[in-house]
Amino acid sequence: MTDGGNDLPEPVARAPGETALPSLAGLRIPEPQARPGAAPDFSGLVLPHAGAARRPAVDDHPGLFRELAYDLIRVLDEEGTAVGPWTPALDAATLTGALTHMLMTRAYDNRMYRAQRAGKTSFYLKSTGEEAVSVGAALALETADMCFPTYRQQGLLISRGYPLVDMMCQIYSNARDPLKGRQMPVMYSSREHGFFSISGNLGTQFSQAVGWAMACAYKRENHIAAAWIGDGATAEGDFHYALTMAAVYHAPVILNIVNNQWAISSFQGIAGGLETTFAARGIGVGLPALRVDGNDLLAVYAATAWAAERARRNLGGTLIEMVTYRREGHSTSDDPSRYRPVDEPDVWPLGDPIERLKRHLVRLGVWDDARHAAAVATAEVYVKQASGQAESFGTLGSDQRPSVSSMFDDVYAEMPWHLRKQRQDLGI
Amino acid sequence: MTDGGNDLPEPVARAPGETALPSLAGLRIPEPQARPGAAPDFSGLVLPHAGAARRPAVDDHPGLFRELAYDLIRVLDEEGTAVGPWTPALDAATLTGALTHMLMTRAYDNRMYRAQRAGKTSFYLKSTGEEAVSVGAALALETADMCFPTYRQQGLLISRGYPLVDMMCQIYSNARDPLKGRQMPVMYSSREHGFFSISGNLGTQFSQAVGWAMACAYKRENHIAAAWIGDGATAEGDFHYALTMAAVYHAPVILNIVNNQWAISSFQGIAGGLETTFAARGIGVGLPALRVDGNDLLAVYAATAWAAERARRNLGGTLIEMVTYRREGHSTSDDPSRYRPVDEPDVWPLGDPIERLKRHLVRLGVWDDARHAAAVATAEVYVKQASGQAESFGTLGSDQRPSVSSMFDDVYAEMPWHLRKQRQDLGI
Amino acid sequence: MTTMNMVKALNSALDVMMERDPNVLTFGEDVGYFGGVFRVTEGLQARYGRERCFDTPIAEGGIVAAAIGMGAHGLRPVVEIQFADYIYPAFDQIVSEAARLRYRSAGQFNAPITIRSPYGGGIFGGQVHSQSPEGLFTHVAGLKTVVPSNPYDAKGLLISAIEDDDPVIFLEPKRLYNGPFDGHHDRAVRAWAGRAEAEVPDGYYRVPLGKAAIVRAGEAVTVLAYGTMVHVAMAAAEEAQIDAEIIDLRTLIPLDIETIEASVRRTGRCVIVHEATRTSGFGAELIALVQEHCFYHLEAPIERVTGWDTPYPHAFEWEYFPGPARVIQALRRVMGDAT
Amino acid sequence: MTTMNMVKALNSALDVMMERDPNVLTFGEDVGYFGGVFRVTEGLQARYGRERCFDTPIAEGGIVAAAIGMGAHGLRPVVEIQFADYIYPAFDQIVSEAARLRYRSAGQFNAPITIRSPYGGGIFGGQVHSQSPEGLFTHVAGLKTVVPSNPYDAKGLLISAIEDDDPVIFLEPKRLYNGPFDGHHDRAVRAWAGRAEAEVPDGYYRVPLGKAAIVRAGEAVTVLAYGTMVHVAMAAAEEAQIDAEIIDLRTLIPLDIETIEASVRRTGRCVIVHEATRTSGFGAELIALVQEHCFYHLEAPIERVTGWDTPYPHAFEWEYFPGPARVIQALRRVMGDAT
Ligand SMILES: Cc1ncc(C[n+]2csc(CCOP(=O)(O)OP(=O)(O)O)c2C)c(N)n1
Ligand SMILES: Cc1ncc(C[n+]2csc(CCOP(=O)(O)OP(=O)(O)O)c2C)c(N)n1
Ligand SMILES: [Mg+2]
Ligand SMILES: [Mg+2]
Repeated sequence: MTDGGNDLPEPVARAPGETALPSLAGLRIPEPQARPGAAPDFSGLVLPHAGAARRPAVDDHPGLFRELAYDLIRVLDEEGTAVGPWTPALDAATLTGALTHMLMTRAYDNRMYRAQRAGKTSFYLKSTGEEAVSVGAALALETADMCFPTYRQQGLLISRGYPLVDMMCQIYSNARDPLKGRQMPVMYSSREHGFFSISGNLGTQFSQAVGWAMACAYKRENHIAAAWIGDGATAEGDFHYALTMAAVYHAPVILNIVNNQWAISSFQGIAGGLETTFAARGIGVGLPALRVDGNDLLAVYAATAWAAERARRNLGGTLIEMVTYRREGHSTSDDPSRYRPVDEPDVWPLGDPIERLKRHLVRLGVWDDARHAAAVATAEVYVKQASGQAESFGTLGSDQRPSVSSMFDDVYAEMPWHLRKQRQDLGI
Repeated sequence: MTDGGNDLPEPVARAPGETALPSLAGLRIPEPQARPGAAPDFSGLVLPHAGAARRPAVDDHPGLFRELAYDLIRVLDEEGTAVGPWTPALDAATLTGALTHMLMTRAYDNRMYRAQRAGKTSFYLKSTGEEAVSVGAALALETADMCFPTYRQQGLLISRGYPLVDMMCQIYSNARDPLKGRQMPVMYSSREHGFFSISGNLGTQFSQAVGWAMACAYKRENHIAAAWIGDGATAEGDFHYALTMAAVYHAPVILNIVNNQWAISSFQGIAGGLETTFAARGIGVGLPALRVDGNDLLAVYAATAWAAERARRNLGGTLIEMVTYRREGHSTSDDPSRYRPVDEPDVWPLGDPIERLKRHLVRLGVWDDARHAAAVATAEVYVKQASGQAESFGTLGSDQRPSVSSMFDDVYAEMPWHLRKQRQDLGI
Repeated sequence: MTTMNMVKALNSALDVMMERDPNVLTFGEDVGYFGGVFRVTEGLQARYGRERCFDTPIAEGGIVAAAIGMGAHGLRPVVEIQFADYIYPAFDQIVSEAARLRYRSAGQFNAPITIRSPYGGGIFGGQVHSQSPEGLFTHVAGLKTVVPSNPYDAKGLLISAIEDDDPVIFLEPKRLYNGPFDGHHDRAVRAWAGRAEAEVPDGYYRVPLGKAAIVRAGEAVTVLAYGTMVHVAMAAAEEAQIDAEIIDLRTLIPLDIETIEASVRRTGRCVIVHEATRTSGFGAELIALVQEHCFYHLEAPIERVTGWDTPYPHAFEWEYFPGPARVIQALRRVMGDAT
Repeated sequence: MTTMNMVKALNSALDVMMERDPNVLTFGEDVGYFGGVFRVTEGLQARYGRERCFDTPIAEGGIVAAAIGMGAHGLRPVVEIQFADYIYPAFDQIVSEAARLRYRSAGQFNAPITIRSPYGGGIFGGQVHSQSPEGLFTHVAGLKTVVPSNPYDAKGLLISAIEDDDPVIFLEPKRLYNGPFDGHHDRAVRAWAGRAEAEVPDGYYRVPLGKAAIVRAGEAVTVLAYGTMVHVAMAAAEEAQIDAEIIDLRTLIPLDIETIEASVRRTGRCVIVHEATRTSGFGAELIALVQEHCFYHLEAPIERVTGWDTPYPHAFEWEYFPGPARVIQALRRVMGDAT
């Protein structure tokens, strides 16, 4: 320290300790309502009535409907009737198609889960209870709209007609794996089906979706992009980049937060869900923000269609929080009974998306228990057949797998000398 | 692609091109109202009257006063009278002290700017027009509250009595530089004065401040942390981490966004300022959010004191947007006439913070033009004397600098062999 | 003394340090109530309370930033990055901030933080659960990088890391958590129990940073390895009956150059084994140092056995993993025995 | 042919490519109206419109992420990171995403993006305006890393980078923007004008990626350098009157190993010069490769002349910068002339 310092003006701030200040009381660490052994409790979740949320015009300024970030857009009421301004005009065939896709997704999840347990692959991850989030979105989008999913939107691929056998071959890293055995199970990619390569790094693709959407606008296309992120992953920087850039450039993108209440063992309060809704993040950057009953396929469809129309009409992006619930463990590596009451899934107040759409169809008079049972059985048979076929091309650890030398391909467009040499060193 | 694919359920999404979709119209690239040659225009900035914004209780739930993120907390009216519920109880001596510190900051900036121009150092960066942001905050904080500033809060150091000569020695990287010649000019650090080492990487310290504040709470201290970030840098991931973690852990931290309208050549619209206010970012995560006239020292003081009380009472963090204007170039490396009208600073509607506080003091009857002129002259003389002293310890490029061998110190607590060897190799 | 696997040993290190020093705390994704996806923090929240062991948002950059702020204010945070593959969002905070804080503030502030993270392959984790990023951190002045290879070292090194006043990147070979692994993936899984390195004192002890261990003495060739590869190198030497001296580096930065130099000067031959991608991996630095320090003693080119310069491919785990067969080939080449 | 400094040459490369290919666009902080803090994008917004050359939020990670998304959808974005020191917030997007996209999608998607960034010291930029992070990127499979040393190469290499279908890290030695610099900071500043490498064709041409240039032929010792250090090495060889062969690598990955190998086999001696911190810098990989490829031809240890393992200290710019004097010492040592 030099002398001759700043002695002329008095320091304005009070010196430490001069005044009696209160002591801080410690850190607040959020805790869920119930841990294993306790009764599950969702009393904190306020559930507005179906049909109550208003539906703004797509060209309304987002500042005019900020309350929708705190509301909950619901179409199906307790009885399965579609009510309110968000009720979409979907015919019965479309709806039973959607139901079939949800059933197929669930059957697929169940079968692949068992395949992992039987040692046929290394890992699996289900979307049980969240099927409406992906199937409802697929219904509202064009196949040429590029989806940037997380690992829990297998319903998109199934809805878009991607062959189940191909999906399974990826799971098994077998000889017909479209990704040549390079990716962990469930990290699908199908450009043809508008399904962007899943990374496994949380969040990174949310911001890439904005770039893709910007390219759509740049090229004057008529297609848009959609992205999904978990409640937990919203804390990543990429989430913030996505929102900021979508807002600044009016990118034609639909940014979906899938709030399934859990991020592995952390409840949504650890990501900030006790302070406000995740949809409110959109208000933070001035994006339109909708909070949607994610177990209500009609609501998911309606909100997505609204956002898609907005994007296509050059009005920019939309943030949607899909409120849902992860009924099963995070993945086959997880045991949820260690951190939440085992019966928590049963008391989740938004119910099961399949049951809810079924009730609606029954109410419309186009569906009944028998048809439902038949559809479930058909899906199971179908999945079983596909799985037999996929297994005939190999399972993980079997001899049927992509050629070993292919592991050096596609690192670069053209293989440089050092990779050629390494391939040689491996003796192939 | 394998055969036997997903042919059973119809794909629900429409195939590309089947329907006639509108074409996108291109990217929206935000532009400021006026570029060089055009007349500056701030008509987009809505200016509520001084005294109009309400003052919630510090323990009100942040959801109860979201409108303050869109409002503007102002205390000084056009005539220099303090009005409304945010008017702080500060005595005349304190206020003239604050004015003196603002004058000192400005005189310091001017002199160091000229020193850089004269080749005495490599770089300088002024805070002209933004002095109330730092001096007002210093007035409301305790010295033991740790500040995590950007490079534009030199007013904090000056307010807290850090010797000007030490500041200048840092600017000159000379023999008495407290940072041993390691940092670029203006990247001060003084633990003793509650001023955290400035990094130069934008944003990184905003989130560190939350960690410091968490440590305060963990240790049951009675001190808190405060941080500053520019409008431009709010787009970084660290900004998002800071807000998220402050919200989740109720960290006792004051998070200030200094919206000085520019980030080098980019106007605040490039950071998202056209879509909503920067204060609204706080709403996004459920933090209390205040938008404040940053050229009104009383408003800056009042908002900071409110947030500090909230933090000390274990109610958590606050986000404050300080609306101000960067009157000069970004730094000595910048020429603002290349990207904004040269007269834009003159029409900035919130005026000059020094003039505004002066008017208030004159109105209170404790100040007049003569005293003001004397104070300006005193500050200039004082800065000049300090600068003479600092220069006597060397300027950049002179022989008087820290010992060369010290450049290998402090990489680690203890120097490992490879650094000892490198020091030898350098021949010292 | 208790028999511990590596998970338990690491847990014990945290327990000992949290007990001794109220400034030690630990946090990260799933670290609190659940005890971490690999169970390293199990029981700590119950024992020390939520404020000292807690979950964080999924924001690796935010986790490290918070740790830096806390560390500068006198705490000793130990943070967990769930997989080393997910450390990159925190790269800026580590490289630009933690590593430089002491230097740029001329010692006013420092970041005495420990960043723990499971790294490496062998569990069919594919490209984002298998990476070995240590090389990147060794390029950054101001960081220390530590990689244990057994329970005893893991505990002693973690205690040293926590007590160290500099930021330490502490990489845990996840394939060794529950048992030693020498690359013979087709053999039965082994446990730590029954091995000397799994006899771990219950209380406080340190294994110093910056000191390597000669885990096998030999005269014919020096093998430099760390983490999982120590076990692979041991298996290779045994199986090929080569009189190799195997050095477990334990700390990469600061490196124990003396032990390395003394060995290579004696053997005249050197093989380096790591799992990370080859180009610009830490093996390159080791080659550079060995040839700088022992050039005139070298009788053959130094060899590297490493992961390939590709992402870690799920179906080709064992073609990617540098197992004993590849190490033996390299040893033979360096000894002039084979092509 | 026009005389251009490096800034103009880079600007011309962008201009040529934006003119030829509507899918080429450029963005970054201050890149649009202002034309970039180093003026590399000057005039492009006026010429090609705001959508093709624009400012971005200060979010390096977001900039690269957007580029990846655009690149996957058929555009060829060229993004500017204002200083290489600020590339770390984008590290995850570069390392985990851009570098792996083609591989993990089995070629369905790729990221044909170019990330330009000024790097290196010599302008009194202190610790955050002087770094040379190239070594980090060379460790990441899937990335190409390019560093030009003169205007002609800068333009030709940037055009190749933009046309390349892989992600390219394109590091521009900022101290060379306006003139060559050989480390003699006390001499008068020189301009590019009058030098052959500053004669730059106005139109389209390529300098291929992966090909080094022998900028000085010699028999006594091989010097490997890139960027600013090419000029430093040239000055050192001239001043010390050493018959050095100086190779300007131009592309670090993929490396032109043939040119290096042929030269070192002939000279038997090798000195590597880079400005980045020493430990685990790209020099380590070069040493590893040279000793792997030329061991039996080497007559002396390979030497590295590098930045020190400290942050770049403002007041000690010239003690940190590896100038000609240090290169000469190394050359002499390698030649056996001195201690
Ligand atoms: C960058 C990164 N950090 C951590 C992980 C490890 N991880 C995988 S899934 C997961 C939880 C994600 O929760 P959420 O975002 O809510 O999605 P959900 O699994 O509930 O669908 C974590 C922490 C990761 N994959 N990537
Ligand atoms: C991570 C990072 N990116 C880019 C820069 C270069 N840079 C320095 S200042 C600046 C503008 C900052 O603007 P703002 O945040 O509004 O602060 P202000 O200068 O207006 O006070 C930029 C882009 C940086 N220092 N760090
Ligand atoms: Mg979740
Ligand atoms: Mg600004």
